[in-house]
Amino acid sequence: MDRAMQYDTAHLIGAMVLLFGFQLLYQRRIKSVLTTFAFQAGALSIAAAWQAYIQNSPHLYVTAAIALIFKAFFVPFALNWLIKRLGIHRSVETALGVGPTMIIGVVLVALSIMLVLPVTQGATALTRENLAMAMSVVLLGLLMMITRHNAVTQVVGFMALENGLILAAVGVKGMPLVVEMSVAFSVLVAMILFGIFFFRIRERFDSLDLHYLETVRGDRL
Amino acid sequence: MNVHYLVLGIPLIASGLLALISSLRVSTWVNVLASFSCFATSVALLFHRPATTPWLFIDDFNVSLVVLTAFVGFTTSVFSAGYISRERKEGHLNRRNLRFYHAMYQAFLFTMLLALMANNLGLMWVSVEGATLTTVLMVSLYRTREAIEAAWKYFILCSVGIALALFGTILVYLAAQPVMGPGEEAMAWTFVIQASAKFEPSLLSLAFVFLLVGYGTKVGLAPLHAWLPDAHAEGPTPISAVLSGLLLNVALYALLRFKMILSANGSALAPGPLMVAMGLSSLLLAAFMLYKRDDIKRLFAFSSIEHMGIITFAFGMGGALSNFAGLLHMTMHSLTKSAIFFAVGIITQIAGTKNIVGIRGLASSHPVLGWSFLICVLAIAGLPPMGVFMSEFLVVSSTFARQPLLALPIMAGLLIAFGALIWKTQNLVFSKPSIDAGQQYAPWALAPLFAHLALVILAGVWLPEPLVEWFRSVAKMLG
Amino acid sequence: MTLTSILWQIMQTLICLGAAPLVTGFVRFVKARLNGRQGPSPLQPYRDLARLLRKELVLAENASWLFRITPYLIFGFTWMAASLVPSFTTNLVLIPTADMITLVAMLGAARFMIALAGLDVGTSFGGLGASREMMIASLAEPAMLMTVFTLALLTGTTSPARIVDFVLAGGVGLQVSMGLALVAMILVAIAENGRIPIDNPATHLELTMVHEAMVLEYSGRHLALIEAAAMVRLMLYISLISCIFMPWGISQSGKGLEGLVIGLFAYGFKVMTLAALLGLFETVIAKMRVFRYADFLGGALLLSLLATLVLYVSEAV
Amino acid sequence: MTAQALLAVAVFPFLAVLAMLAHRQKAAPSLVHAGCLGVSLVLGTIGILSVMKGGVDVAVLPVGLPWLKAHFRIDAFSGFFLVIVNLGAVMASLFGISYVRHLTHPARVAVAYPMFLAGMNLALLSDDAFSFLVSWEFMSASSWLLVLADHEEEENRKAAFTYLMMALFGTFCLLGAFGILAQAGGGYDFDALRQAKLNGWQSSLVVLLGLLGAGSKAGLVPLHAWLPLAHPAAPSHVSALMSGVMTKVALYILARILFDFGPTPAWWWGAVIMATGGVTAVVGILYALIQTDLKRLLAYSTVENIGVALIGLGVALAFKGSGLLPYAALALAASLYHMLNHSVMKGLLFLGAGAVLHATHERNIEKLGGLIHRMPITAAAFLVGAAAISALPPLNGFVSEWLILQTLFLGPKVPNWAMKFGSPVVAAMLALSAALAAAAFVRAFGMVFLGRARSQAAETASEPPMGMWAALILLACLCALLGIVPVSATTMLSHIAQSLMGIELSDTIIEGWPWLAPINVTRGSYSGTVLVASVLFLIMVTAIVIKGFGTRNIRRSPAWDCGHKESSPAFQYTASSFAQPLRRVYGSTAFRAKEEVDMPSPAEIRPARLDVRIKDLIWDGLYQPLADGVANLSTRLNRLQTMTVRRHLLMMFLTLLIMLLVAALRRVMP
Repeated sequence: MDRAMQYDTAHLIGAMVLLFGFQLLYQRRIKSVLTTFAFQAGALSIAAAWQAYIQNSPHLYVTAAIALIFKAFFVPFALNWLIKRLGIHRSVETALGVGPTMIIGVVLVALSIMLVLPVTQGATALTRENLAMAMSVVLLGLLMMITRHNAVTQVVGFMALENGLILAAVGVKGMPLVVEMSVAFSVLVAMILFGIFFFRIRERFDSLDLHYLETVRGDRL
Repeated sequence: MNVHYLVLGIPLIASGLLALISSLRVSTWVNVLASFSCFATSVALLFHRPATTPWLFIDDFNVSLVVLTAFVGFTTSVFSAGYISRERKEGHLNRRNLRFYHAMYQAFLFTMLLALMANNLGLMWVSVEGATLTTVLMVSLYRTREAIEAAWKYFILCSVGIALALFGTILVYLAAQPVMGPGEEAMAWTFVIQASAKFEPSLLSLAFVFLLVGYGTKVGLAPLHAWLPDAHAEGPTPISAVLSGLLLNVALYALLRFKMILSANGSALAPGPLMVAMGLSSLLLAAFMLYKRDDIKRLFAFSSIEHMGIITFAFGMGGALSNFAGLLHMTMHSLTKSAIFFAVGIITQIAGTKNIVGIRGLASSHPVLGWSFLICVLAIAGLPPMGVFMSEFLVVSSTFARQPLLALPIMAGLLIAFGALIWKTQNLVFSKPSIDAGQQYAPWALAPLFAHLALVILAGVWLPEPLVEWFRSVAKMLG
Repeated sequence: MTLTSILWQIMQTLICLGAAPLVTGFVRFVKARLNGRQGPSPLQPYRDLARLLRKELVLAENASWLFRITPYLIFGFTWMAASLVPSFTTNLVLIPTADMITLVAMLGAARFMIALAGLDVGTSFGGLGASREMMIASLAEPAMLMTVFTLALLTGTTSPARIVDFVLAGGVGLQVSMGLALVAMILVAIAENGRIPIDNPATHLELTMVHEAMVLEYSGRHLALIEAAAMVRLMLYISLISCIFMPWGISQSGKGLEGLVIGLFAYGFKVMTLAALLGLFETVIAKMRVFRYADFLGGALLLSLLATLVLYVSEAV
Repeated sequence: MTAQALLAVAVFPFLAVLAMLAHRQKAAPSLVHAGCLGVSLVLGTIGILSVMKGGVDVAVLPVGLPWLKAHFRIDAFSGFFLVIVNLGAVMASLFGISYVRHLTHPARVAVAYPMFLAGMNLALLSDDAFSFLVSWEFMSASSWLLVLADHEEEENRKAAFTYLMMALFGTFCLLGAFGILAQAGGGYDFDALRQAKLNGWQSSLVVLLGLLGAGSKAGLVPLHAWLPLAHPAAPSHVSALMSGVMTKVALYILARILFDFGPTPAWWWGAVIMATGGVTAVVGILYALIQTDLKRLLAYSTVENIGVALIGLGVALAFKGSGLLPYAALALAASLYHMLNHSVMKGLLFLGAGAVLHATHERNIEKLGGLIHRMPITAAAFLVGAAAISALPPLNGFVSEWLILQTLFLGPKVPNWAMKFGSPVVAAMLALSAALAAAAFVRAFGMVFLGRARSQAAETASEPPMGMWAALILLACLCALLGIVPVSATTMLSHIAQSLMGIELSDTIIEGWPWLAPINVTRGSYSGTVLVASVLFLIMVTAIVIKGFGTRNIRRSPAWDCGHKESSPAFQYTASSFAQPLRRVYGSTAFRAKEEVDMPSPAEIRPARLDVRIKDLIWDGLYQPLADGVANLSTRLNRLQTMTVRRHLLMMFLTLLIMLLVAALRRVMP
């Protein structure tokens, strides 16, 4: 099959990742957030695998495998377990309403496209569009982290962000260390989960602060 | 075999070893010895440079930083020996903690040295992340709620920062790959810098933005600095010393590597203004924050932010003088600030409090400690004949000459910060003593402090020729 | 420096001391007559001084050495200053010793000392006098110096003798600023000599007194010296005004003996006229409240400043 | 010459170390001061020699900025200031030898004192921006420690803090000035700065920064805030140096910037500086008038004299700017002469205050009095100083103010209205400040030394040890000498004028011994020598006549005081009642002075009260708002530190977005 075909497929998969990234923003129940994320991870692993195939660089298969096993299966399960274990609310608590979040998301995508547009010389269409999508996924992940109180949703947001990174990484030909990076990130995520569990962070990342604000934080006078 | 493998190997092995040793005295000794031998070997790098590989390399820029890191690592290990043993005695730490602590200490050194020597940008990123993880673990060492909270804040903010930095790195590769073809070379700094003139400028600009925010978080530039004061305050003081003294430098170093690529490329977005803006915001914010500090470690954490601001500003201004000043300031700051944290460690231990208001008249109760602490603070505040003055002299004067309007905020920031530091220190060192002179500390505990102070004063008066040469060549590269 | 200049200098020195009591006496005489009183003879001051000199000296218990040397210093400074003002000739050997700034400063030195003497014994009257004296001086001195400034701009010199030469050479003509300067200087002179409306030399035991309050504790020869100094100071101002604003007849170097004689007569005439005018002025005007001095002397200061500025307008410089 | 000077300076650190090591020995501080005396003598001689010889001598040390090295140099100008500094240092050290022993913490003083001297000397010697600022800061830091000598007192710490802040502000301003000059001249050494070619606004900026930088050290209104705080806090012989000498170092660098570096600034800067000087003089002395703390009073009088010297510099600049070099040289010489005189007088006065403090432990003049009986020598010396600083002939203060007045009289020769109108006004200010100075010092001397003792301490006071009054006597003699034979000093000044204005002064200022005449003798002349001689002669004659004429017998009796019987010394005129008329005249505007009389009705038995409220407008209007502003802002910003992690992430996100937008927009609109 010819290169154009390959590229289009790659874009298609990338677009899927982005799509799931959007979906994450308007989920109202944590369960569905997790499933959506699982799908995104899956899409990512497909993307990685496809790139591995068209760049015939086998090590990307490892990345794909990590994405599939660790993200698409282990993490959602772990989070589900956490939810049960810590009795976290089943519904997503938003700092910013879903509607506005979506709008901002669209704006972010527009911004990232606008940023990538001038990239012309040398860079193939592949990199351009791939990049646009990856960056959008990253920004959306960040957006999710700051518009959601809930610990679990924030973990998800962080991983979505990371998915964007991996997407970008696999998208460009012969990027070294992709595997190591995805491993490193898995470690990070694992630590976060560990932290959530260990420190009993029930509802939110920032809940730790709240009752300390008056006492410790920044030793205000 | 090459020296730098040795420099990297020693801490790596040591950390593995220390994870196994459970006796406090032994592990302390091992820690000190390992750090010392690491420093000793690193000195060899000054005289002969190992060959550059796509993975590791030594050049004018990182050689001085590597030696500095190894040196401060060593002195801090000496200091921590005394500090930790006292903490153990007072039962703040148990045996398991300490084992973990020492292992992590060496691991931390390793990751930083690796980050400095890394030629491959990805490797550099990985090791910076490694440094983050190890320090997170050490900050949470005391297991108090504050400590854990601080560690958590630190961890979350820095992992996001790290992620952004990685994206930036990928973008750089993205820019490099069409020109240099796929493969490791397209990620090795030494090769990239040569080809970067032909890179896609807009990609580089984009990359730099992500890198600035990403690594900037680690450097502690306002408004990305939130993690820094808490991490400094809640961790054990030796860690605060290395955090301020070394980790911030490493992160800044990473950033500067990319700045070089940009300035070599020319047509990409000029990194200067962005860095100047970040630097100024950090300087001014920190300067004002200093006034509200009651916790002595937080006070100096913010002063670190302030100085990182100055350094970033200097590099942002660019030009031979400013860059030179920036490099000098990096060195001087890490020496001075770690010395300050040594003193602070002892002070908090003998005073039994971190609250500045509770500590008075140190010069009367503990003259040696008090005066050396005062001198350290004066040094960091930029009074001659200490090294920081030299760099501030160059920064401010050259800024006045080129951008008088930019000089005003710098001047204001420095003045305000100076005011806060002096006011608080003056009351701490002078006035009627609040600590009873009976509270003793090991006399040799001040040795590392004196070593740093001697270097700082020496540098303020006279700089060795080769160092000057390196700095100038680097300054040229920084554009 | 020639023999004559030395001779004239000595003569001038003697005259400004010897004639001073007469002038004071004359002023009092005129005032008495204008008040319709008989009044003492103009020679009375001589008798007073002689009497004081003969009297024994009564010193307050805690009077210090400063209190005792002050009269001599005051007298010396005032006398010296007076003998440096060209009265009948400008051909005086010591003329270059002091210009007008120095003259003002010498009187200032005398005032400084007497104010200290007023404080020395530690009585409330002494302090009162001293503080008021310094307040008056703080306005009078600048005013005086500003008039000097005016003259310096106009004549290009601050030395009275040179000013005389310049004026006699007709270099000035009739100047508005000269007039202003004259008024200012007269006001200053009144204040400096403690005349009405600033101070009343003839009173004691009034809370309005200034000069007398400072010298309350003095007696005998000390008082004599101080009184004499005051008389000499009056003489000085009169001859200063006369030599600057009406220098007619003053003999300059090179003029012969007859010039000198003319100078002497002219001088005598001028002094008597001014003294009479002073007497007249003092009878028609009333004493001021203490805190109106500021307005009075402030007026003098402004006048003198105005005088300088007017010079530019009239393009004299 | 420079090398020797550097060697001599190098002794100071050793003395400091010595003091540090021997801080337990009782004798150490005195020995250190003795050592300082010796070294300062050497440096002073070097200064005199280099002034007499003129010419330039350079030395370079391989330290400091690597590519710059440390340059040092002595020319006539710096030599003159070396003389000023070390003259003061010698006297202060002489005084200190016995004074320091009686301080609460001699060791602290003994350590910092030599460093302070070293700093001042190096600042004068250094010939490049870097080493100058190093020594400058060194000077500030060491004097800061000296102000902190008695740091147990809260207000001393406050004073020290204020002082150090002002000092740093000054340093930054100078840094800016040097930076601009160095950019234009291509190097930080002063030679490069001399060659610097600046355009209009640059040179204006340099002058402005120089004025602020040097002014904050010299005590220019409104940057004078630190003097009245720091001088009382420091030990007296140190405040003598800080006030009499250190301020001159500041004027030194100002003069360098104005006349030596870069192109000559525009003439109107001269007018501006002249006006600033006038304001400084008047404001300073007005504040001095109402002080009750003796050393605060002296500090404010320093402000006044700095203003006077600054007037001279301003006029000189105006003349030079409009090409009237002889006049410029004259003005400069006058200003320099005033600096020299002021350092002597102020040294004398502060040391005198030190002697009083040592005898009574009392700085408040309301609690002193009658000391002239118990400390005659101190009183005599202080009297000389007071008379000199009130510009009374035949003392030195008068000569320099006379010269400055003469130059002001020449001011209208500048073909420009600002000067034509400005110089009379400034002359009026100068005259006013001189007259007020007389009032202030009559008050000071009268309250401290005259009258009856107002406190136990004042009654039991006694003359200080010989070491102290020796210094006082020497300085008093110097005051007289510099006033009576000014000509010999002015010959010295002519070399300096030569080195800065390129024109010899000797033919313009000296009309043959002993006549001192600016321009020529017909412009007005002065001779202290003749004056003193003839006044003494007249006094002698008078004395003889009286001896022959009157009775000799003296009767001691209680003070008459118009028959009032005053039992308690509390009935005496107090300092504040002395100041009252002047306060009424000037105070209402100058410091919003308000008097409230509470007179009880005849039936009541409560005492009547008179409350006087005085505002320090400059502090309330400038420094307090600054401090409050910083406090407020830091409180607001502190909220940033107490946000939740999510908010911090938000900050990161926003930063990223803003930067991305910048990057994007840069594309859209290049």
